Amino acid sequence: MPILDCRGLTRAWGALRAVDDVDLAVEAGETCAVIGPNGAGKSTLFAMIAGNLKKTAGRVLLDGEDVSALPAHRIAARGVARTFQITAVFPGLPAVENVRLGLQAHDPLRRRPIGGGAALARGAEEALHWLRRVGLADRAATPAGELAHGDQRLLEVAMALAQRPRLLMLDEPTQGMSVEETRRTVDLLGRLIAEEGVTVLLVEHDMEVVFALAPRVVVLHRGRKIADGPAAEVRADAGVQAAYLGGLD
Amino acid sequence: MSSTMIGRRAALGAGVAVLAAPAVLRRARAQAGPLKLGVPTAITGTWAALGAQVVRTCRLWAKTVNAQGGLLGRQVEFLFEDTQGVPANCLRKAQEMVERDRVNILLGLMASSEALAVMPKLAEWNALFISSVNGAGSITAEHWVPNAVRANISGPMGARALALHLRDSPQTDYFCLSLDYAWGRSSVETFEGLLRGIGKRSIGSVFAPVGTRDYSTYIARIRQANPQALYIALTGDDGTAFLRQAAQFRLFERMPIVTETVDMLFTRPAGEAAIGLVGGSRYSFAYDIPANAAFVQRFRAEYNELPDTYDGEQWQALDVLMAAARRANSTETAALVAAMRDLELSSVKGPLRIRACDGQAEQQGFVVRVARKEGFPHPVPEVIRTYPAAEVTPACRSATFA
Amino acid sequence: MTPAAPRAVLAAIAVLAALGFVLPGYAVTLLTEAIILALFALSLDLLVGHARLVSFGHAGPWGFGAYVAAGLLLVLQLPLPVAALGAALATALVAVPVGWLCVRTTGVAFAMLSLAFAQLGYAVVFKWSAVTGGSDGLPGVPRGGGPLGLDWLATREGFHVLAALALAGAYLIARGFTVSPLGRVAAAVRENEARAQALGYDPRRTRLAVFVLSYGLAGLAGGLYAGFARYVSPELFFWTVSGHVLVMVILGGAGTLVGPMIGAMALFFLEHQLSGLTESWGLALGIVFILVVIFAPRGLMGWIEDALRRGRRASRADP
Amino acid sequence: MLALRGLAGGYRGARVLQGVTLDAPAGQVTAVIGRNGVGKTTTLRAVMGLLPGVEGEVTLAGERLTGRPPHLVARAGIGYVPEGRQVFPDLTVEENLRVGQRRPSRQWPPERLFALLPNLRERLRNLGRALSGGEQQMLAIARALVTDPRVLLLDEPSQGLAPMVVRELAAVLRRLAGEGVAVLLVEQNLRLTEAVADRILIMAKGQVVHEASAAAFAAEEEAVRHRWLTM
Amino acid sequence: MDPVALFTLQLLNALSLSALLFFIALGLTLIFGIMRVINFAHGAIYMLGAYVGVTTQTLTGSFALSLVLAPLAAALLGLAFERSALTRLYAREHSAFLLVTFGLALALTEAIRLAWGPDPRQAELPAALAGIVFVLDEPFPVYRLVLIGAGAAAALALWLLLHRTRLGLLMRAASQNAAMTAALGNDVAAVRAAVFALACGLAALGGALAAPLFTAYIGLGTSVIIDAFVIVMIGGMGSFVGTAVGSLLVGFAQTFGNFYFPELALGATYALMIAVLLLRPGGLFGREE
Repeated sequence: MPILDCRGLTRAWGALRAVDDVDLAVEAGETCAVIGPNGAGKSTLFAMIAGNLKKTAGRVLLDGEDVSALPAHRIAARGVARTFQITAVFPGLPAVENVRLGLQAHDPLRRRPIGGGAALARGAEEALHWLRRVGLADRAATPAGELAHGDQRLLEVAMALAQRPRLLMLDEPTQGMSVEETRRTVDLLGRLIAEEGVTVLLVEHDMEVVFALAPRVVVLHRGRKIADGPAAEVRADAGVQAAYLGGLD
Repeated sequence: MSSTMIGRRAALGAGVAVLAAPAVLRRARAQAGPLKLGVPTAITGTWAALGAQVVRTCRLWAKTVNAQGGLLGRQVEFLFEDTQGVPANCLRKAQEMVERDRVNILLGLMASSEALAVMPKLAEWNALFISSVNGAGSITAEHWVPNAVRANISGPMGARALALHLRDSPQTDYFCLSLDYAWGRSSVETFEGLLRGIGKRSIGSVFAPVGTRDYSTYIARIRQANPQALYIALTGDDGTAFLRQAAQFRLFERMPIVTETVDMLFTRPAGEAAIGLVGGSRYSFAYDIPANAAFVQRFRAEYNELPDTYDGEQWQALDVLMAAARRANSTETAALVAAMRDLELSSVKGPLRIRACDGQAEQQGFVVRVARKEGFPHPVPEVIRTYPAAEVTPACRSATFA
Repeated sequence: MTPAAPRAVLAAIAVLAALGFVLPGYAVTLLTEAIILALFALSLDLLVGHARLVSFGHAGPWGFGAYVAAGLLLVLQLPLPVAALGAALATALVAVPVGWLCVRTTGVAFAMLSLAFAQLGYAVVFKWSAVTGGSDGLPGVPRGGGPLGLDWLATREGFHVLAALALAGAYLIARGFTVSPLGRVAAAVRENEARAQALGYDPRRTRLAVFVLSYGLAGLAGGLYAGFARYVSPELFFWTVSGHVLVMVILGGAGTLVGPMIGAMALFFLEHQLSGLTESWGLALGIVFILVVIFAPRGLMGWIEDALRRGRRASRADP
Repeated sequence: MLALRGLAGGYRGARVLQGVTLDAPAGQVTAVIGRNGVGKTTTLRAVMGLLPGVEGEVTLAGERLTGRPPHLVARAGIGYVPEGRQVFPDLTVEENLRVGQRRPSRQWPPERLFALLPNLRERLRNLGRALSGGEQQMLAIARALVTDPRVLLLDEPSQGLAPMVVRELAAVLRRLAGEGVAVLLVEQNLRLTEAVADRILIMAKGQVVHEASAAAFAAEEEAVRHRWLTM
Repeated sequence: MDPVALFTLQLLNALSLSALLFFIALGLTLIFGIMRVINFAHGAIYMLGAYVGVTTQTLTGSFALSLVLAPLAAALLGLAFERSALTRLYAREHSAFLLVTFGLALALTEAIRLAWGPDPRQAELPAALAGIVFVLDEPFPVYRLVLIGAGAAAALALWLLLHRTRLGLLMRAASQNAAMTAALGNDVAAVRAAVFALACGLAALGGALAAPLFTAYIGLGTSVIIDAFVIVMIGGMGSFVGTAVGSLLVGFAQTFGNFYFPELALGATYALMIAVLLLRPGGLFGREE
């Protein structure tokens, strides 16, 4: 059974169908990338899966269970972690606290209104471990909003991994990074994915990143799925090339 | 650790400085000898205009008394504090006067709620409160305390005088309008009871929420009820707004309007709209009593203005204090309270007597009508009826006339 | 987080409590009232500072708590501490449905919803005169010390100490909450609601938790106030009270817990002293507000922090 | 016409521009390409004065613009077509056009404007929000043109547009350059860029890293793509 | 009274109250629309308008002149305050704005008390406006019809300003996208100042128009500002049409509510606001923020 199974997902704004009848299944342990030019509907698809956006039609199954109607936090609680296209951290909180909040989501004491000091200390220890893994250990006390852009994106990855997700959704993880940063991030992500054995759904513009991380590629174009298959095949697909670069012909 | 130290030292230093500095300053003043009278009153806020009357009359009284050698030989000094008419502020300021400035006589409290907040504390403070403004019946009934005296006429007493006057009028069907708060409700209730007592009736009443400024919907309601006369219990800005709007709707041409109390504070801004208004009167410069003529003359010489309701009431309250102090030959609280029992004197409203049983000053009731008069730039009240104290004072510890 | 360690704050409150035995009586009363207001402002800071929900109806729980305590003291003759705690609990209980409706929104809509509920409370208290005394309020609320030799609490010094204890307790609770697991989630929701949701936290329920705690503490403050003033009236619910306490929080520095307490005391004493010195104290106070906003953007607390930092730097430079 | 020298700056915590230097001559289309997040949009915002605390220098025909507030940059003769078009959704097309027009346009009176962008004529009374993406893009361009700019900045105008519309857009940009306007185009769409640009600049890591004429670019496209655009 | 006459009368009463409320709510919503902030001092400005109006009339005997000078004075004050204080705060959090306008409200109220004293001030209406007309045989004050006319005229004038003038165009543009408005060569700071001055002028005009009914007194501002908040929230912050509709709703709710359900009137408008905000957090005609 696939971990994620989307059936006929559709989102319309008036006459515009931002996502149009998309089927998408992701098997456990797989890394699957969704690509497509700007406006293809990638982010809309992501938002629907994560529960941030109402579906006009279609269903989302997680481990076979229908989660279409659940709010985002309930879907997250079922093991879906994500990063955002526009960096989303807790800017006023220290980096380590950002990650710790990711861990806390699964702590039985997470709703204690007072005390919980031991759990917090435990969490902070483990959060440091995750920061170390993304190379931000020395910035642990820095407010997340004051980290460099690239570091904020890594921090997001650490937060998401700390949730110990069944499914990790990465929305353009290298967006806005320099070439050098991108290369390092790709290496890091590849290593983390392999070591954690996590299932990944990836949206990315940067083909280098896509081909480095994802054996399987799905192409969206104007809301519709136009290709789905092994990366090399998709890369060679003429229709994909045309759609992706936009055409004058 | 250093932050702990700083925190502690800073808190201690700041606390002591803030609390002590003005206190030291005033303590120095307090021991200099003059008799201090505490007036926590509304200098700002909704009741500011009334507070201003209280303050100016106290100043005039102090000036007059001190020129004559003071009270029992001591110079008189008023301490004014702004309460904004808020009970909490009043309580705090009064307590401060009592404890810091060694004041044992409080006057000039504005809202009845302020008086009700302060009265339970009087015994603990060993202080005396002489009401000059507060009209709520309960002050001399269920909430009365022995250290309180009401020199002014109460709401029910004013209503009683008015009812006695109306007994002889041709109108039988009344409609009542008031703001929806305690004074207004109790006035209407009293008035309706009094109407029944004189064989007339109330055919309806309405209470506008506090803060109402547009009375047109109530005027429509009154017109719909079509009474023969209208009774209102509104003062200050509310009264002014209503009178102006009633005049704009020509309500006076339909029915006479009577009011619980007439004071110039609301009839003067109403201008021509107030002409013909008949009502009870707590005090008016127009009372034809020698003591009043002298007061009015002194007041006009000082302020070039006519004394209004709370000028006269405040003056009378201060006269009560003077008489009690002379009778007791002391300004100590216990002596004053004892001297207040059955104290008799005459002031700007004529003779009065403080009942021992509930501290209410028995006094005459007046009914006035607003009219245009030679020599005044705006319509002013004229006295049309005077009733002896026995007819307008309710039974002891009672707010109603059974 | 605030730079002032909890120990420093507790020490300062202890000093305030001790002042109750040193200062002249009226000054103790003044200080007691300031302490109650500090508690009131502290409770609002949980919403305004910690959850960034600017409430414009905090007079609601304050008034409600005061009336509940007045009722418990008048009718059931309960001891003072019990009545105050009862007020806190009752207010927290009522805050559940009210908050459930209010926290569906944030920003201006939240401010206006909280205002509307407070004004509704005002209307109810005003109209239901059979129970609440209407516009006259309820005078003569007894300050029952109760059994177990707690009579001392009814005295001026005793009540002062009780208020200081309540403030210390409320501060510990508020501070404990802000560093607790749930409190940290509330901070996360404040910082980035979508991100918090993506981690699996329910923003609305989290906000509701802060709301209920804040209202409960405000109810405690109101309950103490009823015992302090021995008088409750509908004005306690009026929107100007909400505006006033909001000013205390912002003036002191929202989000620091300590700042609003300082802000409340500073504003209270400033008003009190100014109104004793000049009739036009409102003018002076208004101008002070304007200047503070422009020149001390983080409130008094920010100003104090800067001063402390300068002081520390100076002492380090001067061995 | 427009010259940027060592432009550097960014947002809180992220120094996006690392010293951008480029020229946009009059009568030419200068295209800047590069991946998301390399600082293309930020460069345009910096020129417009919408980015506080920018270092470096922006000059227009020798006149220094750096540090001026946005409205004075615009008045100096810079027209701005932002990312996502940002038409005023609750203003009609006609009103959208009037926002930038402090006086009637001399270079682009209505006849000329609608000759260039005929679709807008029928839509004059429609609200901005009611337009299609392509129409919104044309409106955003028209809105900038009626301020009589000497320089036109365009931020990813092809985004989300159908190929037909992109073709129209290309024609419009060519004509504008023909009128003597200096066009500075920021794009990801290579087809559009190659079709209209006189010169192509590639940005990476907040800097211009490569510059070529359109012809030269076409010749080396594969290599450039591979190195800088990775497709 | 004939029920038809009564209803007509109440209709006119509601309209005249709505008109008065409209003036103050309109300014609040304009300020919110372009600056995203609530002006707490708006009630005090309204009160200032009443005082300046009455004094102008007392000194010059001209009611018309009072309707010119009151808004003018308030607009100048608003302009000075915007330029000197508010302009430093646009980049800051909203709470700063709240506190600073709260401060202005406090200071202005006190300044008015110092300048005019605590007694209420009034002036008589000119004879032409003091008369009555008969509506279905019932007397109705001409002045209330004038108010309805003034409210309608203000709505029309503002609509024309917003839709037929360059300033109005820029106001609408800036409220939708201030950065883009600036990037098209418009001085948004100047537009903000103009809006603030205009809003203050409108409130003061409302105050000057209200003075013949209510007189000018300390506390006039406090009593009206909350009604104005309610209107703006119900209508939708920043929405011109919403403000007009909100004014009518509150005016009618108060006039008819106080008539038919006087016992519930005190809480009615708040209940109305709660209902609207729960169903549509952005108000009836607003967009959710």
